[in-house]
Amino acid sequence: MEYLWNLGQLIAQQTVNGITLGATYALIALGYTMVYGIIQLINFAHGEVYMIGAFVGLIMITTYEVNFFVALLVAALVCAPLAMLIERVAYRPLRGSMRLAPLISALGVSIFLQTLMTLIQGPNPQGFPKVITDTVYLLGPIKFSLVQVIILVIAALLMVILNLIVKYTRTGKAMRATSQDYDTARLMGINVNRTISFTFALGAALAGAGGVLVGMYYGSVHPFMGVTVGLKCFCAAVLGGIGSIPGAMLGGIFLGVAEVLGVAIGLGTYRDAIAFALLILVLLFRPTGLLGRPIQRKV
Amino acid sequence: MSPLLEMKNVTIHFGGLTAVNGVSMTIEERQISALIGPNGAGKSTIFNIITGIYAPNGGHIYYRQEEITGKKPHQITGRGIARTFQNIRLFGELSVLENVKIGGHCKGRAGLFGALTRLPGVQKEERLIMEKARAALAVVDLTGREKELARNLSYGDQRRLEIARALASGPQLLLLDEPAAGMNTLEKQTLMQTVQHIRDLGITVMLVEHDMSFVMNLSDHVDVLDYGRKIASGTPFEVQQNPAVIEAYLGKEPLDLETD
Amino acid sequence: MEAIFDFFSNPYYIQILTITGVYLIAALGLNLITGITGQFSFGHAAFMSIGAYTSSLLTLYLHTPFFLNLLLGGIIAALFGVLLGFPSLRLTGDYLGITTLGFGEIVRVVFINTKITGGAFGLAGIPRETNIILVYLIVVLTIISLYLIKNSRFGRGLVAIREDEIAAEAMGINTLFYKVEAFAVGSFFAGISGALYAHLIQYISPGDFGFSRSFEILNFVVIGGLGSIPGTVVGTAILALAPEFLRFVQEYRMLIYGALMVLMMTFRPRGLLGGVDLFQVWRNFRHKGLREKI
Amino acid sequence: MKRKWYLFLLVALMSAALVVSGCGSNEKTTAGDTIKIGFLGGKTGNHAHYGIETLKGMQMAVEDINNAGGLLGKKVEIVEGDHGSNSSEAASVTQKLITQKVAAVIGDPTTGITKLAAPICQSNKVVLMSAGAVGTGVVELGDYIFRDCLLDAVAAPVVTKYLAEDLKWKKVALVTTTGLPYSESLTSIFKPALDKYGIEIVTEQNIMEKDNNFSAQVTALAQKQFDGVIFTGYYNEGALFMKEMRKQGLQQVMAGGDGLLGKELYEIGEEAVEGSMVYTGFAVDTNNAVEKTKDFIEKYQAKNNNAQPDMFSAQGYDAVMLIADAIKAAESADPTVYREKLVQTKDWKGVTGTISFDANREPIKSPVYLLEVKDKQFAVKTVIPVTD
Repeated sequence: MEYLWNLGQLIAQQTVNGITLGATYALIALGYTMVYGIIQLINFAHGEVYMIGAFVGLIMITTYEVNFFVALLVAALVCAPLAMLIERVAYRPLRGSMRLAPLISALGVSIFLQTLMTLIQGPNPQGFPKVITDTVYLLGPIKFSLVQVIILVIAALLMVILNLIVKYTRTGKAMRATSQDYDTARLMGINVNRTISFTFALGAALAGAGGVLVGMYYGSVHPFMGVTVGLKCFCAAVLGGIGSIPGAMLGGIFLGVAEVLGVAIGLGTYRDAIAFALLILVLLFRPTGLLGRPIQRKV
Repeated sequence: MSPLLEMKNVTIHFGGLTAVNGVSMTIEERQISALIGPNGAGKSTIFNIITGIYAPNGGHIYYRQEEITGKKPHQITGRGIARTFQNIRLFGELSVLENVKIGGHCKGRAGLFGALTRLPGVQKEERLIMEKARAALAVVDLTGREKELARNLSYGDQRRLEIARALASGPQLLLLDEPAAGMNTLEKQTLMQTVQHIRDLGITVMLVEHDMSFVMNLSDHVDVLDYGRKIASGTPFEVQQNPAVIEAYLGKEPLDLETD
Repeated sequence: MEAIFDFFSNPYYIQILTITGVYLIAALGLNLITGITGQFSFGHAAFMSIGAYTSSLLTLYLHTPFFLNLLLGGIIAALFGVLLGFPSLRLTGDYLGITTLGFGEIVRVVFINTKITGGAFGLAGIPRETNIILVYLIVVLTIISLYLIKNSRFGRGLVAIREDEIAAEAMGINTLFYKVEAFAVGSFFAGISGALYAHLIQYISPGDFGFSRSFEILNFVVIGGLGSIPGTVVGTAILALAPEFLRFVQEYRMLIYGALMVLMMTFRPRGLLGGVDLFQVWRNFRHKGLREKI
Repeated sequence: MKRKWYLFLLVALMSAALVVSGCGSNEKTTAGDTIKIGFLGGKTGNHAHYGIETLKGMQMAVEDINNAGGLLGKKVEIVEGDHGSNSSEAASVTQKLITQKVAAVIGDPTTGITKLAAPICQSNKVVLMSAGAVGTGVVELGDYIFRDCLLDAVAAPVVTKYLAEDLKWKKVALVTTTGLPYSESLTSIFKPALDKYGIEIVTEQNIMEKDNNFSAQVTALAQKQFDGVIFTGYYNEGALFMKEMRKQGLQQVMAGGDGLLGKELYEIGEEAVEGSMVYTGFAVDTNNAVEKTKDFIEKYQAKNNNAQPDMFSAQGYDAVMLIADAIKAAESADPTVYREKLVQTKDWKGVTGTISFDANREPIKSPVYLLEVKDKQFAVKTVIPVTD
């Protein structure tokens, strides 16, 4: 009996940890899904934007000694124009050419940013100063640290703001229209270029904030941190149904929980494979992800 | 004599919409049959069901008395049913000749092994495909333009190339989805002669077409669809007299009864 | 003349030319899958790793002859291509891409967790069997095979699938089967390339075949020009040698490499030789030359 | 048309680059002028830290040799080969160093790249001295392959004995970074040692490199009773792992190998790693250091803004000196000749302690330094001599 109680407690605790991890995945996955929804591009440089967000947060806190929340805001504000610049230089000239061209260009940007950051900050992981105290709250037998609470609250808040922007602002409506039908949106007088720029900025702001949250939670940042996380978060977006905003949130949290539970049952050594195995399984049975619209074969 | 193609009670749903509802029809050998009806009546869907792109939710399709319901498109083409598409689907980056040679795919058997070894049998087969391709191009009068890229052809030429490509597979039944769309009167005249020529080669033709004068002048037999149901069937003359057909077209798209 | 001799007697140049040839074989295989058949594959390095491990393990434990191992490396990789292809080639475009990427990562993690492959330690002490002549002989054979395939009934089917899958089906092409076959042949070449790599570098570890290597090979093919066989040769030659060319800029090397990728794509979105018919170019050139003579 | 110009420019630039780099490597140096020593390591990429530090140590050694009149009357010169932490490039770079006629290749502290370079050096009969490859199966790759680092097989048992006898540890949790050869091999060395000195492993946990979420593993640890953690991975994960332990209220300290050695351990780990122990073959211990070591530390600090040298720079220094002494003894810079002297090295005194090569050419080094994190610094806890 006690064994079962312990097991239950373990699973519940791990689920909470998984949701925290998943919330950060979701923040990054949103950028992938919005960009894909609008121009069908896998923005492989998105993981690097997240990495730069984390470094901006670090520099703000250590060099300028600002408050954590200010650092979060600054990271988001730096990442947004950076992503717009990337879009302008590396993707816009390739709009309308074959599918793989912008993908290769994205990989180029990715290598460029990693190397740039290595040159500026050195290749080693850097410590992220502790800005939040290690307070632990107990909810029954389950522990929540203050950091976890902050991450969950900020992630939830950001997602609500995103939803409001997409649903109720003019630009948000333009985004949805463009993702439904690019050409019609243009004919309807929507400034497609501006809408796409805005989408990149929005996704990047979330990723930048995500970078700072992750840096704070785990206490370290390094120039190659965006690679695996980026791939996993893209997986999360596909898992949830790419192009779907609730899908990215669901996919991120699903992936976070699955990973942490997978490690808990002793699959730790297969951790990086869990995300992909899940993804392949889901795609084989639901080819457009959990919340994706089914594709009708057009003849 | 038994019909070449027989559909029995075929039904298909897309989500909540029943696009084709209990349609039965027969296609007789060496005839030109037409399938007409207002927009959205389900004509192209029937083509897609016959050629295996959609699997029907109910009903059966027989080709030469053999059931072909739910077979894969390539299997159906292999049995001798070829088609063209309403929105032209040529292999745009390839030349005219290459397009038609791909049409002749069914006429060969060589696979990967054949490609790598080029045994005499394979070379013979390649010559056969080339012959078929040239013959098909001759039928639609595209001889001499083999090297042009398909996407560079004019609209009318692209439609004719699609017919040639379908012919190269050596079909007994040829499905033409709106072959005259976007053509001018002169081109339509030539097309009519081409279709008749194809029929004279012993190939059964089934076509979907909006141009009524084209249909009525060319067809031996007409079936009429409305809202996914078959509402009439018969010779062009019989169909034109059918009150249900007139009603279906009234207020939507006036039936052009002029038969010059 | 002496310069050429010097060049070929310098083991460093031989080494980088050989490794370029090894990558070229894998890239040509990928060109068949992605360039000619139009199917995304972001996990090509995984097939290289399967070939590399197969051949190395056979050599180290069963001591079977090298040529047999090389061939088996290709065949086992092809079998895995079929195994992955049948379920996943029903997916299209980016979905197929991400699935193959996932497959690649799974293969890597499995190799890390397998005892006989040496896990993350990798396999060392693989005898050196690969040499430049063998590699370029296989490169030539691969190019000939690709040309034979491209100009055959089978190859026309593959191109048709790339151009319009539904129309290809309507032409009587069994698209799934053809795609799986293309995948198998592409993976076969990747497997051969991996086996050659293992017997050249003499040490392999799962990390050598991660997704970054897969994308590196994809780079070669796309920047060279999708579907173009000379394009793949040129793309691989330029990009595989670029890090060596760029050695003089020291730590700015990868910075420039990344920027070059973006530049090449923006100036030639179809790749260096994409959509260029070399025979046509040659004919035009000769034609012009003749006219000038007259 | 305009676009094509850019393309030509690009190609032209690249070919120019080829010519430039080609010329550089092709210049014919008469073997009489200098003795060249090759540096193989990453100055860029993931493992750049190791490479840069090793190179600094090597440069100091070369400077010392040249200031003392050179070697066999010739100047010593370092030829740099940066492989960008990329394995397939490492093979070409090694090959390049050999074509430049180096007397020895010194470098890469990572085991993987050492294993990759080994067969190339072996078949060309050039000595490869790795300044840090501690993994298994390195020197077995050929009789020209050497290393000058403290082997875990030597150190871990000595440290385990200390944990059991002096610190009275009875039960430990063992944490391994799977996928990291260093960590897996260290775990396999610790296991029999723990067994030998009667310490029980109550739980084994696996983590991944570059991972930063260890809540699952730590939650599993929290269910057990133990005296300390044996952590066989690198400092980044070690620091984060300890942080997670403190977050979940666990107060034990960890002990591990020199993979944990780096200022990042306490920079990232902060209070969580206070009291954690790390063993190493080199430490800046100015109180007990011999003259030679003190001298090295001072010179390093003078050159590097008072920063302290680490294991890699010290091993890089010793690697060059070991080779130089063998060349001196053999009176020849030909690897096939001086190798004979190198093999016979016994009780050689370097800045990292005493080095002897055993019958299998494996280095036996003494002493082992056990460091402890104290007030965000590594402090020497004890120095354990290796008696064997």
